[in-house]
Amino acid sequence: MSIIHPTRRRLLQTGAVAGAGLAMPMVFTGAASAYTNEPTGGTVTLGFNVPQTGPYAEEGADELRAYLLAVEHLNGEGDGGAMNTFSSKALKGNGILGKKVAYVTGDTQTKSDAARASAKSMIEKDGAIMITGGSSSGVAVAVQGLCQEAGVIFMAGLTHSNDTTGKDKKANGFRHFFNAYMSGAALAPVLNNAYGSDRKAYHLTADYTWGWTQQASIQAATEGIGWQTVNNVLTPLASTDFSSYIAPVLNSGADVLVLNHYGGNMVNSLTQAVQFGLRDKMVNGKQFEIVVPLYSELMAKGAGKNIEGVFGSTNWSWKLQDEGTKAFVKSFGTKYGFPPSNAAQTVYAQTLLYADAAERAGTFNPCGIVEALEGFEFDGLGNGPTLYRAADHQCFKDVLVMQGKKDAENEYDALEIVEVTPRAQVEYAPDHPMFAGGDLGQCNPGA
Amino acid sequence: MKILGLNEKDSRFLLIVIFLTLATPVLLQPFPEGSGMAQFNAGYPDLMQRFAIFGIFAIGFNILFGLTGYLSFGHAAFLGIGSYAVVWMYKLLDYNVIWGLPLAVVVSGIVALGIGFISLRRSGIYFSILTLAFAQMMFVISYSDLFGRFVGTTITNGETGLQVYGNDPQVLLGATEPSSPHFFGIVMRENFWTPQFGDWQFTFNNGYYFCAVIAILAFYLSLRIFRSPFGLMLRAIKTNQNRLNYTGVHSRPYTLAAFVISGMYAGLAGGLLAAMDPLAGAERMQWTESGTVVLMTILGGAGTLMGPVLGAGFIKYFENIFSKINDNVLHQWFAWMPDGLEDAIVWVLHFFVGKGWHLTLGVLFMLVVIFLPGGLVEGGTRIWRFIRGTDRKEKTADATHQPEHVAYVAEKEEF
Amino acid sequence: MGILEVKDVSKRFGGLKALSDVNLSVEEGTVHAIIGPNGAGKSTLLNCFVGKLIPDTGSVMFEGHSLLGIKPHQINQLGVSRVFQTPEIFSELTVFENVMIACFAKRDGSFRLQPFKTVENETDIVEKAEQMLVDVSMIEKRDMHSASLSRGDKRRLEMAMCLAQDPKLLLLDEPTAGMARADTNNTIELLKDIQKQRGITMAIIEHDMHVVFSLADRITVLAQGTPIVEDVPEKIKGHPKVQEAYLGTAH
Amino acid sequence: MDAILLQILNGLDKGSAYALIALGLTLIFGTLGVVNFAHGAIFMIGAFCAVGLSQILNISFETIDPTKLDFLGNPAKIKTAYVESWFGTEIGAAIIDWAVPLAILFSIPIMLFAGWAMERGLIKHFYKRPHADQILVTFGLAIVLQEIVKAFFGANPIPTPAPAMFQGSIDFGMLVGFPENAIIYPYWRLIYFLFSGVVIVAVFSFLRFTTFGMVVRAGMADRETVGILGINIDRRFTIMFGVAAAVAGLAGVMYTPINSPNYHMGMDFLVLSFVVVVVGGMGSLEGAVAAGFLLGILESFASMNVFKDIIPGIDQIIIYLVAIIILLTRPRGLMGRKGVMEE
Repeated sequence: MSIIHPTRRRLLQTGAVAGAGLAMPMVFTGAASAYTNEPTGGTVTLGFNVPQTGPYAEEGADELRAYLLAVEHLNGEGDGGAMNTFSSKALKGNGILGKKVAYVTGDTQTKSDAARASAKSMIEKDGAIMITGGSSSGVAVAVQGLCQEAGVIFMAGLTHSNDTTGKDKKANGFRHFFNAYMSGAALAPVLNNAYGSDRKAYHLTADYTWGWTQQASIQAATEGIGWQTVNNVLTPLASTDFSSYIAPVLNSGADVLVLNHYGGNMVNSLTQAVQFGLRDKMVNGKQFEIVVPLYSELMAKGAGKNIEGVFGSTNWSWKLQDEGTKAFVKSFGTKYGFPPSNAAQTVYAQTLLYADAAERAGTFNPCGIVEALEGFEFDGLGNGPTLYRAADHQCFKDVLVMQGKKDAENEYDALEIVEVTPRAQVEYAPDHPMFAGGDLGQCNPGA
Repeated sequence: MKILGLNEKDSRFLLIVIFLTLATPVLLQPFPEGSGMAQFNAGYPDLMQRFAIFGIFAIGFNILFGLTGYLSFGHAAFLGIGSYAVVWMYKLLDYNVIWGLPLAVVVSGIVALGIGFISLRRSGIYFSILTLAFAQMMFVISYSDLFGRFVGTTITNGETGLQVYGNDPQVLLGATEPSSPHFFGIVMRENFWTPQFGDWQFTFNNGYYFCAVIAILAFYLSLRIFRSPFGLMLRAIKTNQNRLNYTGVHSRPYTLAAFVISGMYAGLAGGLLAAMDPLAGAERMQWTESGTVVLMTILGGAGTLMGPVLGAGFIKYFENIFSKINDNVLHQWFAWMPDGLEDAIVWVLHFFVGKGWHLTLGVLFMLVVIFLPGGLVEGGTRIWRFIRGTDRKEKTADATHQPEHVAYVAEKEEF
Repeated sequence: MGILEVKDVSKRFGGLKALSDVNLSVEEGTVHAIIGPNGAGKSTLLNCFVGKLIPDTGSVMFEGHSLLGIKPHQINQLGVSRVFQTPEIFSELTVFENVMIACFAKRDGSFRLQPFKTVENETDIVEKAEQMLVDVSMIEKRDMHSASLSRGDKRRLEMAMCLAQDPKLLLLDEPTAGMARADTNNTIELLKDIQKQRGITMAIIEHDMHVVFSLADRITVLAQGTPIVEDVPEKIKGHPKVQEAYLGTAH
Repeated sequence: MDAILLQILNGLDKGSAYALIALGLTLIFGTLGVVNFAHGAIFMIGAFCAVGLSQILNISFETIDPTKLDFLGNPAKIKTAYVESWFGTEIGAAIIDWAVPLAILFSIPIMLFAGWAMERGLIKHFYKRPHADQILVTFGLAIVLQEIVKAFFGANPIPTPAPAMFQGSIDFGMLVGFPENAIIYPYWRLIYFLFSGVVIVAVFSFLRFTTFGMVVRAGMADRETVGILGINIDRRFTIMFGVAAAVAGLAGVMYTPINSPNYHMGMDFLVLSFVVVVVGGMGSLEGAVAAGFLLGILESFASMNVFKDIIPGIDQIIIYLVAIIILLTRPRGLMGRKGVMEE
């Protein structure tokens, strides 16, 4: 069970949360104000839109914990966390632009429709000036589109599809999380070192947009190091039993299985692949291997021992040793008793980045924020020096290649860092074919 | 007073419904901003639009399930089809909803005709499973854009949802035309009036009133159907199909007509969803969504006129308002209690509110099915009878699960 | 030439011969009863009349139309109404609605889509339905839920529905089965009245002798799937073959 | 050839899961005439019996190990399971390792009780109500059960591995003369398949060869007659409900190593198992088993790229397609009886 259960005192400190003291929602018309939901009172409301029900509810809960922490830090409570290590010093711990930070939460249910409804209610009812969250690409793209239309900023949470800052990019949307292309670029050299350049890969791919983009990215990256792609089989999203997809793998001549799955799909397909004994086999004279390009701590937990030795990538890990990471992990761990996931870190960073941009811009006007964030270089939030690229609003920073740890000491210790792939190695041109077709458009302040 | 070919009772009923629908932005906003209760306000455009849209969906579903007793578990498919039709019109022509909405109704009607023609050859649970199978099939086809892959261009845009891109043709798009859904220049997402009286703030939204007018029409239509010979035949199908057949009536065309009509209602509702928010997601076709409309209808009272609308409002309110009550809010509510007691109460309640709203809904739904087969409408009637002291033995002992008669009372007195 | 002509009808179920060479003719305007001991094939024969069973050989013709294998609503539209063993009514509707449905079916045929008309404005239907209820003396129960009627009243209602359709032939399947004596007599009176006033042709399947002899103009006795005697009631009463058939199965 | 054999094997295995769930479902339908939408939830509860047992076995006490530091730099707490401290590390670890097989014993009484409680507490009152009401109330129950499980176990899948000795796979192809790695089959799936076979045979022989079973079968055929004979059929039906729940629960327990259980696994299986039951014919036990295997095999075949190249996504829709075709050509399913569920 993981329920946020703060004591009353802490709650009273957190103060103007949720219900109380909301800014007046000025929905879409804004005859009086310059932009949607311009805060008029002493508070500014942020909307945390995470999955609270459905299969990704645990990830949503972890994101929510990080959001609460970020709000505390912004309002000058707690130890300040990564605000102390953040390279920009605009934030002073007195809220944002002197206004106390309040928040509302919503449930995306990991469905685009529900996520949009929830975001709309935050904007229309609660007067949220910024929406953030999400733990799947479909949801992120859908909510990002909504925020663009409504004229508020969207700070994406966990979204890994290339489309979020590619085909579906929007001027009001920003992504801190890495993407499928970066996973491929970071993984390929490591795979080359570990498994050699003469490998034959067999892809199992979840049959929806994210799966397709990740598969394409990984295929391109691995073919870049000389691997062949034997086959790519699309698996139904509702599958729970992957046996009929896994069974033919060995006989196909492939010696690496790439699982382009996430969440429950990944837990099941990996568990079953291990059960089939794939990793005990020798094919083409080589040890058979499995790769899971996108890892998440929670899913690693769900897969248990099966991930031992399996390579994958993450946006961030609490095991990093830079100052920003240490500060964040310390305040998160002190508050909740366990280390944060990389989804938690990304939303924490996004919240601070938004607040900092508002401080620097001197306004909550989305166009001001966009201007402040575009091309922004910063450090001290983990992952080393980072750039928010102006051309597509994608963050560029180091990417971590992880490996399932043998003899993990506890459930939070399932993954270990194999390599921190430097930022230069995962960068790409904004018009890279995998990201082509989109149009950032103009920032929309809504008024 | 009689209007629009209705008798006196129905005319009054319709006028009340019209009044309630038009006054929704005020009625749903009873608490002042900034007060602790403001959280329970529901008078913001998105939720009001949803009330109206899902009201239409449930009214249509009720024509099939409430009248004929055929339990379809696949109506969400039509919802999705309606949405896709509207968004495609945005992509091809322009943002005026006038092109998409009729198309949504027509296309979903045609698909309903096909599915209904096949599924209605069976009855009982076989029918339910057939509709479920069709809808699930259409859901996976949309979610993975299988149809699009087959023809080589995107049709549903997969799990991201169909949306308008800058490079879409939009051949009718004028230079000054709004860049979001509108009805001849009336932009759906804009508000035409946002008055403020003291701390009370009201939002009068174009989109809501557009939906509201259509919902009233839809309701009027369903009222007419209920009172028509066609409606009578449908109810006869529910109570004794064998007798009806030996009375010389061919029941299949009637059920098919009901199926198509309710499919068209669902398509209209789906179209309106896309008219309010120009994105069509595949999730709205999932079988659990079909389950939701069943829940709405039963919760409110299947076979009654007002029940499904109430049920739809109830569930959407739960989904959007109840789910936002998090532990912090609970602690604020019970802060006046001693610490231990407060924590205990919050601990119990948090299973039921916020992210636990599904649990509350499930419990509530079970209670309704077990104790109130006529849904909230029957509950309202019972309370009304109790207050008036009318003899309760008269109807409540009757477990036939058919409250058409009691409905009248409820319809009149519910609000 | 009768209104209902049954010619050489035979039906086997596996090895069991349920009907063999049944020939029967129901004359217009008469009440024709088919009696026989249990297992004589009465129900099988009836099922052949209403399209539920298709005989192996033979034909069932109603006014020159074959009734074999056609749908219930088609049979009804030809002018054959049916009364069931247990009264089949629309128990969740009111008495009046029950009768109106029958009136609509008579007027509009097996299917007519009219979602924009209002039932209560269809004056011809309303008047006719009221008249029917007067005819079976149930007008005061007009707005009752028909589920709450007594067994006898349910039968009356069912009759009213059948009569509303002005049938050319009324098929009655043990119309008094399971009824108390008073209800039985009531039903007999009702049927007699109808017969007297309207002269409707009736085919009754029955094993209650009291009912049969009170109503029938002609009686066919069925035994082991074959008609053994057909005659007027007075002749049937003492007929040795009939006695043999009934007593024979009793022992 | 080997590809075909491989998919048949896979299909049999998938099918055995479908068959087990569908068997319980149709047992309840056949005996009690109740359409139970909560059956998927029972399957899920079975799986969580295994999770629960493994968590009980893992109940630990904490000792502080000053030589190690946790992620915050404080001295690390080391957890030791009580089982390990009582029985010694080796035996204790072995017991924990065998949690899933042990859960079979653990779950049977729980599932029987759960089935009994459900029948007496809720379903009993719905025998006379329309099927639609039964569907609805059990649908509500399913939502409630899964939300309760979610509240206590969380939404994340929980790994529940099979004992170490059953991990890995057997090279089935080599046994019958194919080259190496052509047909591999995990041990646990083999066990699952055999286990399902045993359960299916047990249920059938129970119904066929015991007096109890004969009465129940007679009751399935004609409830009133058996009632007239003075046999308390209701009580027997209650027991059958418990048995059906136990069958579904066992299917759930044994399934945990294949799929890490999560709270919505019941709903995932529900639609599918209903399709299986309807395809097999409502109320037909043989039909449910046959349809389970048939659909499992068809689904496995559809996952081959040979077919997917012709019709994209055929593996996603095959089950529904087959269900539609069968229901239209054989109105009562493969082996359904006349008059069932056709009110």
